[in-house]
Amino acid sequence: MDKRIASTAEAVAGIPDGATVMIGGFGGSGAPIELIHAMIDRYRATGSPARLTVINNNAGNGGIGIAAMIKAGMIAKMICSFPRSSNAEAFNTAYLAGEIALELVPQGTLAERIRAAGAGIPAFYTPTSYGTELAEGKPVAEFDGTSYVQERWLKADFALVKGELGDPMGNLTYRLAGRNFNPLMCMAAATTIAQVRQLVETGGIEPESVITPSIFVDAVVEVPAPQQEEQLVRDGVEY
Amino acid sequence: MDKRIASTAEAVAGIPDGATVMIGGFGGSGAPIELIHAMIDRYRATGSPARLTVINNNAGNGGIGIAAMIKAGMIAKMICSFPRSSNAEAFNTAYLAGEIALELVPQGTLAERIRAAGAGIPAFYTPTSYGTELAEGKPVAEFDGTSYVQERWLKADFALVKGELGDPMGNLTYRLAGRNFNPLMCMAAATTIAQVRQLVETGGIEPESVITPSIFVDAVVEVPAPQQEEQLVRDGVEY
Amino acid sequence: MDKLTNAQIAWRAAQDIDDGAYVNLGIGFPEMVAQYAPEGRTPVYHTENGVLGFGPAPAEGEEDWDLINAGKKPITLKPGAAFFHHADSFAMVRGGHLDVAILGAYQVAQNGDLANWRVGTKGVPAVGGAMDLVHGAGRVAVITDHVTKDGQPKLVEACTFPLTGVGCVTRVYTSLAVVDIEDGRFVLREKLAGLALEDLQAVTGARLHLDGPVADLIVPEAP
Amino acid sequence: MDKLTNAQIAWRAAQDIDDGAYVNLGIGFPEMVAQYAPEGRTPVYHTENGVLGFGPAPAEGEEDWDLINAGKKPITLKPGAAFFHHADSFAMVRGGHLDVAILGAYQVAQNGDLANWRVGTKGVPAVGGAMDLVHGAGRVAVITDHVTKDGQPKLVEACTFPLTGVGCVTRVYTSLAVVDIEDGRFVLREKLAGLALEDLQAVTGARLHLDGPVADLIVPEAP
Repeated sequence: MDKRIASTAEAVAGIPDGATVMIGGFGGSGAPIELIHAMIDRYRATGSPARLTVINNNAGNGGIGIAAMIKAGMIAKMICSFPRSSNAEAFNTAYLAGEIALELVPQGTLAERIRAAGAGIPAFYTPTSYGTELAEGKPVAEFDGTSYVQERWLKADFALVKGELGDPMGNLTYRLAGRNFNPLMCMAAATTIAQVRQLVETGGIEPESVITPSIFVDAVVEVPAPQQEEQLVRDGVEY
Repeated sequence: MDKRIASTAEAVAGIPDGATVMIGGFGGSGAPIELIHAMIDRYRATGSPARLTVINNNAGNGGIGIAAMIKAGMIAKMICSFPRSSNAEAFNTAYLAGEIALELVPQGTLAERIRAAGAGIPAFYTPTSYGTELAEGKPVAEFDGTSYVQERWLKADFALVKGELGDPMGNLTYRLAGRNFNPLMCMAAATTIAQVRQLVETGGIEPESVITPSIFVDAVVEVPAPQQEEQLVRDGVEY
Repeated sequence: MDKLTNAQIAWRAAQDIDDGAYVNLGIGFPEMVAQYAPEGRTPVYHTENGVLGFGPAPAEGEEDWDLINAGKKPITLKPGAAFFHHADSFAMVRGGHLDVAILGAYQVAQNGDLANWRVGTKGVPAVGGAMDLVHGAGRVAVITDHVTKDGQPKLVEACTFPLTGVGCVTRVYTSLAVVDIEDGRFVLREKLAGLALEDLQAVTGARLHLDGPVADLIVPEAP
Repeated sequence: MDKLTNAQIAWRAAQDIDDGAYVNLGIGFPEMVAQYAPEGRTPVYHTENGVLGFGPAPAEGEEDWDLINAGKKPITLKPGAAFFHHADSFAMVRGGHLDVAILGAYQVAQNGDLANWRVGTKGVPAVGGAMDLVHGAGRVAVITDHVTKDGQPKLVEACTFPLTGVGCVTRVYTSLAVVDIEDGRFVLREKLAGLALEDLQAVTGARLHLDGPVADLIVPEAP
């Protein structure tokens, strides 16, 4: 079995207009910048993929990554927990102009909804957001005297994630706190595309050290010297 | 912070009569035999802990471990997925004599209920068992045209688990397929007691290699040459 | 009546498993399917207790009892294997990540209902992962003798034994035939060459429908 | 009116954190609490993005942007640290594993309701982990100025800003007092020595109840 793909361009070539795309990372840590930029390149060249729904904790920073997707006009809707940040002008501008929709989800609920999708759990109850405006319209139930909100799984057509090591079967590890949403998104998407800093041979990752088992991954592309979103933002880079 | 305990006897000294105790392992892999036997020793010496509810995938084998607890008369109820096996005479005898209660839970549901307890999720929906006798009396709901059964979290007072490496803070790793229910049970019990083959210094487990973070563990006891349940059963050992 | 051996049934089921497919084989008879993966195809086997990518049993005396499958039998690892905990393992099952699950059966109904965990109400009940495995996999196939030891049909209009899952089975490989389940009906795809349709129907507990030609069910003599 | 500095409020909150406690400090002002852990106590800090056991920011130029906290600030690791994914991270929060969460507030109501994520309906809403962090921890404490910049009470009968969570706060450390929330009431535990009860009540939006003696709120001049 060989899930290796030669280039980021090839890896994202099958994402259609209107797709729902999960993008891993928390801020810049674990963000698959090169896969995102390959999508932008394709959009500039072909007009696709357009009208995307993007799921990420944030909504982009500065002029690169998801922010650059927003500026390019590729995103119709963001599902995230924290679209506001010091350099989130791209989202802010588009949102306040009514050009982009927002589904705001508490961070832990976002993680759990994604995990639920991966685990075949269509709905679950959480204390989070009970009694707040983010629970409006959602079913509520009481268990053992406490009230909880029912939340639904959150699936995607594609997940783009950033790993540290990957093998041809699709086993992945992550670097430091770059893990964050990445392993969950691998589980929740119909097609998961991983960029990894290093492709090792099959068997090159200890079975006890695998964080994302190969069953959750469909394509692996090596990006040996990945860019770091935070550094690009600080350097004022516009993609 | 130092969660080290000097002996298995001391580690299990605080488990009261009537407690609900999760015991890790799947068959013999990852089974904390020495902690179980320490509980039996204490029961023989003091009459406690008695009337336990025990949660494990199985219900003991041969004459050691959980089977020996059953023979000793310590267990009032088993919650498990597969109490029947080639050497499960202890449970079979007690069950057919009406001396022990059984809550039978599908294996994946058992794992998910334990995880839900650890994650603060009081209830969730699963396709598993829908339309079967194991779903009788449980709420049913339809999502996207498919029917699901509502299951509740499963908590415990204590969890006894078997790790490979442990550090004084309580970080754990597991050996091979000995992982199984152990990391989940660490999350779901009020007090988690881990036996580990080797206690290393704090920092001796790579942060990326930790499987159970210390927050889920309350006590760690080193058992340098742990017995293997399967071998004991094959050797016909009676504890 | 001529019929296939268990090895031949397992062989036939193995022919439908693609290279690189993620597969769970139920405890017992279904485990046999792994022996017959066609040349050049390398399925990846999943076991409920948290291993992906395991291989056959080790040589006697080389067992490591922390390295077992859901049947508690010792296994080995193939390159690219991974360990994970039980919740992640059943996420793979329930979450639709497996391509194929192959299970045994007491009865399969024409609507896809499966009964394979319990034949009555006596003794000690034990379910294991049976009720989970019937949900989520891309295909849930059954391998089974066509009839019970005393000649009763195992393919039935409605299960009389306690159910494992509702409407979950998509294909049945029996000792006499290959039958798909579509729109609440048994659709006959293959049958033994020497077996007349009416004789097959006679040992089947529900109507066998035809949808195009019925192929001969051809297997090696001793796979 | 004399009042504590933010550093002094953070110092006071830090005195109630036990050695070995697992603690989440909200982004911003609450992060300051970590600077004042008493000698001999080593709390273990949790951050939502999947790190347990992190230490202070690295020296300038030594940042690794894959090693950040929930505020996206660079951090360092202490011995015994662990990484995990976001679902496990919020299992720690929601599942009751944290001993203490210390958060900021726009308003705290006498029944423990907290408003700290949004002051109105304008602009871009952003919630992050705020609504999760108010559930599960053994104690959910707030640190805050006693009043808003324009002198309005932040301790109120009922929140007027959008809620973060219902009945979740157990203690409030303010620039003037330490107040517990018990049975739907504010119970005054400590106040600045020179501050008259009626003056404190005057800047508090709900009745302050007494339950035993009120201690002096004593903090170092420059902690």
